[in-house]
Amino acid sequence: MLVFDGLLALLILGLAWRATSSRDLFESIVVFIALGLMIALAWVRLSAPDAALAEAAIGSGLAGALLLATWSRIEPQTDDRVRAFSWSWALVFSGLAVGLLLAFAQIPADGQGMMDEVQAHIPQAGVAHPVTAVLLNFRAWDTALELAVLAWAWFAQQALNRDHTPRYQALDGEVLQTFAKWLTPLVLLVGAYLLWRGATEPGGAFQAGAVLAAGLVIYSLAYQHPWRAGRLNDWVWRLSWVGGFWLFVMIGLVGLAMGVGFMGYPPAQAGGLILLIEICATLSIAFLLAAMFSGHRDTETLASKSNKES
Amino acid sequence: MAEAMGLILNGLSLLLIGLGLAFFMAGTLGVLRFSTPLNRLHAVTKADNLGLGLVVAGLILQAGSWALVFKYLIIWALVLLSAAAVSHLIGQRAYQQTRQTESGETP
Amino acid sequence: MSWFYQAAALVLLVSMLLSLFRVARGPSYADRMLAAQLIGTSGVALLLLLAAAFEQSALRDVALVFALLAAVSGIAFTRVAKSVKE
Amino acid sequence: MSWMLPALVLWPLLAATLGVLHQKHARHWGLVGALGTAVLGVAVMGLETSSWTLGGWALPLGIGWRLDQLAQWMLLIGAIVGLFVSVYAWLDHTLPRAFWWLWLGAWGAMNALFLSADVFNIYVTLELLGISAVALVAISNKAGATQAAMRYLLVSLLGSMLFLLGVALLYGEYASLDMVYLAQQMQSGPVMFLALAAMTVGLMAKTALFPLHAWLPLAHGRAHAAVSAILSALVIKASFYLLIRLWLEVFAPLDLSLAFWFWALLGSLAVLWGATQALVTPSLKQLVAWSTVAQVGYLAIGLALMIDAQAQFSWAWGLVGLILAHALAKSAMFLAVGNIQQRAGHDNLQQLGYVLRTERKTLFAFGLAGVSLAGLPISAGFLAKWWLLELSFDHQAWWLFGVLILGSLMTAGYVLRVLNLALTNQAQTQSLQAIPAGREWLVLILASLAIVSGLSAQSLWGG
Repeated sequence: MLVFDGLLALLILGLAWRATSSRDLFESIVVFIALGLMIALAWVRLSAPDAALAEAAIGSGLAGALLLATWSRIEPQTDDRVRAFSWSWALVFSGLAVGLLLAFAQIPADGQGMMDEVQAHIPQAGVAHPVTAVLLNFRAWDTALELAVLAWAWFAQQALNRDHTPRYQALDGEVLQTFAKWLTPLVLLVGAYLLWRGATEPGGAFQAGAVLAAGLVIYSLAYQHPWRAGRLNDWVWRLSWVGGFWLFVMIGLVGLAMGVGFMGYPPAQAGGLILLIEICATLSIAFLLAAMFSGHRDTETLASKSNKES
Repeated sequence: MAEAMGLILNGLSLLLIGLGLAFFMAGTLGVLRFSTPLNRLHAVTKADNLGLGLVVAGLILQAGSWALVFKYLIIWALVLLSAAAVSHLIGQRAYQQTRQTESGETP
Repeated sequence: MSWFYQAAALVLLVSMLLSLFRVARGPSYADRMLAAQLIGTSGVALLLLLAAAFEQSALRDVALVFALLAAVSGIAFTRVAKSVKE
Repeated sequence: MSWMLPALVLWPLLAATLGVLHQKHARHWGLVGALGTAVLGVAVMGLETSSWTLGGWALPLGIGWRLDQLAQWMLLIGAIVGLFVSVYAWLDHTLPRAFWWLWLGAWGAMNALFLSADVFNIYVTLELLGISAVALVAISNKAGATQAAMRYLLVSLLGSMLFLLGVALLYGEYASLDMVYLAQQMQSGPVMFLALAAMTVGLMAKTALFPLHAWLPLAHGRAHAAVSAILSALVIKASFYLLIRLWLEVFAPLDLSLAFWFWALLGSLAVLWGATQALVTPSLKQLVAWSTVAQVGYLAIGLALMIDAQAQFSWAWGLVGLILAHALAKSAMFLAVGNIQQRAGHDNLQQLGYVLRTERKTLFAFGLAGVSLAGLPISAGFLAKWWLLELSFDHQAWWLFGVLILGSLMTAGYVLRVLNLALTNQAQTQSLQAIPAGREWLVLILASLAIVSGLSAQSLWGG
């Protein structure tokens, strides 16, 4: 497999170089999508299937769609200027790369990190998969804050460009709509499956959320409008963005009140609580990611728009 | 007897996967060598459907459980479905483009 | 069989590498996109082979996600691309 | 653990969330969130200092939190400045609603950062802080705001990435993420120097320390006054706080004999370069922004002297004094500039004479803040800078002495540059916009605090 790994590493480097140096924005995007696939393969080779799952879902699937949607909004541009190749920056970065290589070569190769600790505490964690145990229990505060980061990224995006939705192009035939109809149940199924697997195997809220978000994105692409919760109240819609985070920290506060510490669970209920948190986190992640793609419009602006159209 | 069966299965797997790889390679070469976008699209679909299908068939022969067989089939079906839809859609775009080029419009 | 799966995976990686030339060369948006599509499908096959080679069933889930999401960027392309022409 | 600690993080985030849900009243939710967070930040001064692990998992498994005096002071500084900026922003109707949830998000992230003793957790808080801060710059509708924010985003991301790289190296070497534990285990070696270098460069970029400061004047030129105050007084202090933690605690066992020269030289260059730019720039806002670049230089010099002092920890309070003095003076200054700019409709120094003359309270506040920045007696800035002089005297670093004096003179120079304008006899050239009177008083009180805190701040280093 040495040849395989070497080729993969070279491919990743080459693609990364091409993605940043290409003068055609569209080419950069497509190269970036391919890069996401290769990085997912690299995670596989590094025996980190959890990361591979997340990278496959977000890196090549959703990020590609997001970049394309952004590309459709900005002015067509091809950078005609030939980039000056800066020797000084090349020197800085290659210095960093060499330093890193040397540094990682020095780090003990048989280092298990905290794996022994983690394995020793798995029986009290409520879940059997070590990655899920770390993310949802041992270091739950990190994960809760990451949910906040995702929510705030969306709030930031909303603050910057209100009412921006992708510019949809017309297509002939019903192929896309039919496809979306078939795919949606499958996506739901796979999302639920990944969530369920997360307790014992690689998978979990982030991966499931990303898959569900991809389903929502396909839906909004097929039906040409930002995915909204149908006739659901706008308020409920907004609540879904932060619901995962707040449920998480509320349970954490209950832990504080019960004496197991902030962000802790009573050991007997850990499994059930983690499942509850994961379900809500999955929904939050899915709606946030989908909202980042298709934009969001208040009920009022939507209503005024449909009035105008009719 | 069981050993012979195993050998035959292994041989069949090798054959099927090898054929699948051949289709992938052919598809790739087609994408590289064919002259118009629509032709290239044609090449891609062969690789998608047949290449993956044959690889999956080869793997199914080695699968230990029905659940695994089911999973392989699901994956293949998913790729078939999305490849069909996406190639059709990309085809529409490519076709529009070809027409535009023929009628000599400028962007 | 493991050696064979590994060799097959390597062949697929080479074929993915070749498809990248089409991504780089274009000339049309559709060309680049469909080459990416081919890379995605090859990735699915590659992951299934690796899963069999190393008996890691988790990789099949990765392949499943690949298969499910390979369509997203392709569809996004056909839906939001502002102009078909370069 | 007191319920106040989680509340310090969760209260602002809760208010921000309610603002998002209930956008029509985002302003009011914002004020509620800010008042609560400020009260909590002050109240924390009364808590016992201690450390905890979250979720009841013992180290190294769980995430460590700690409240020591340094963290308490940083929380307090955040509370005071945050309170004033929030009330000011509440009175500023030109701010978009999004300001509130972004600002409260940044505040919550900073509080989480000050409480955390876990390097990876700190990275996560840096992400939340960075994303909110960048968006705060970008919400301005001035031309070029997006570009400035984009630049800030890249700097911020690069900084976080380098920090994460250091975290990875630390974890690879010691299989732990807890700062206290890492400090105990730390052993000299090339890997640790690389980790320190990567994290330092990343945090320097976020702190806008010379020569990685270029994004800061750019961002300030476009941002709202309240946003500038937050950015200069608080956000860059959060990353400087991490530099203190890394150099004086985590990596302190390393042989850092050259570190004094590194920090002292960079700091001196920052002081001189920033002040020079402030003396020549044509716009008022840029002047204050360049002054931040210069004042960050003082922080770096303070760090240099502390590293050389082999961390006699009681001396570290001088650093807190520097941070406090600068946070108060600089936020007062930016808010004053906001008043003037909004009144005049521009911030072109040459045409501000008339406005400055009519805005007496604001001008006085600007002057007071300038007194503290330049380090004139009885102000908080005086004490902090006296501490620097004393320490460089101790180290017999005479050239630093010169830099410090020259820097103070230049600071006085650019402050006088503004005050001077008020004395010119410029006639009114355009009509003035009305601004709420409360904002003038607010700025005045904040600037007075920058002076008055000097009277009581001796307690900081046990004087």
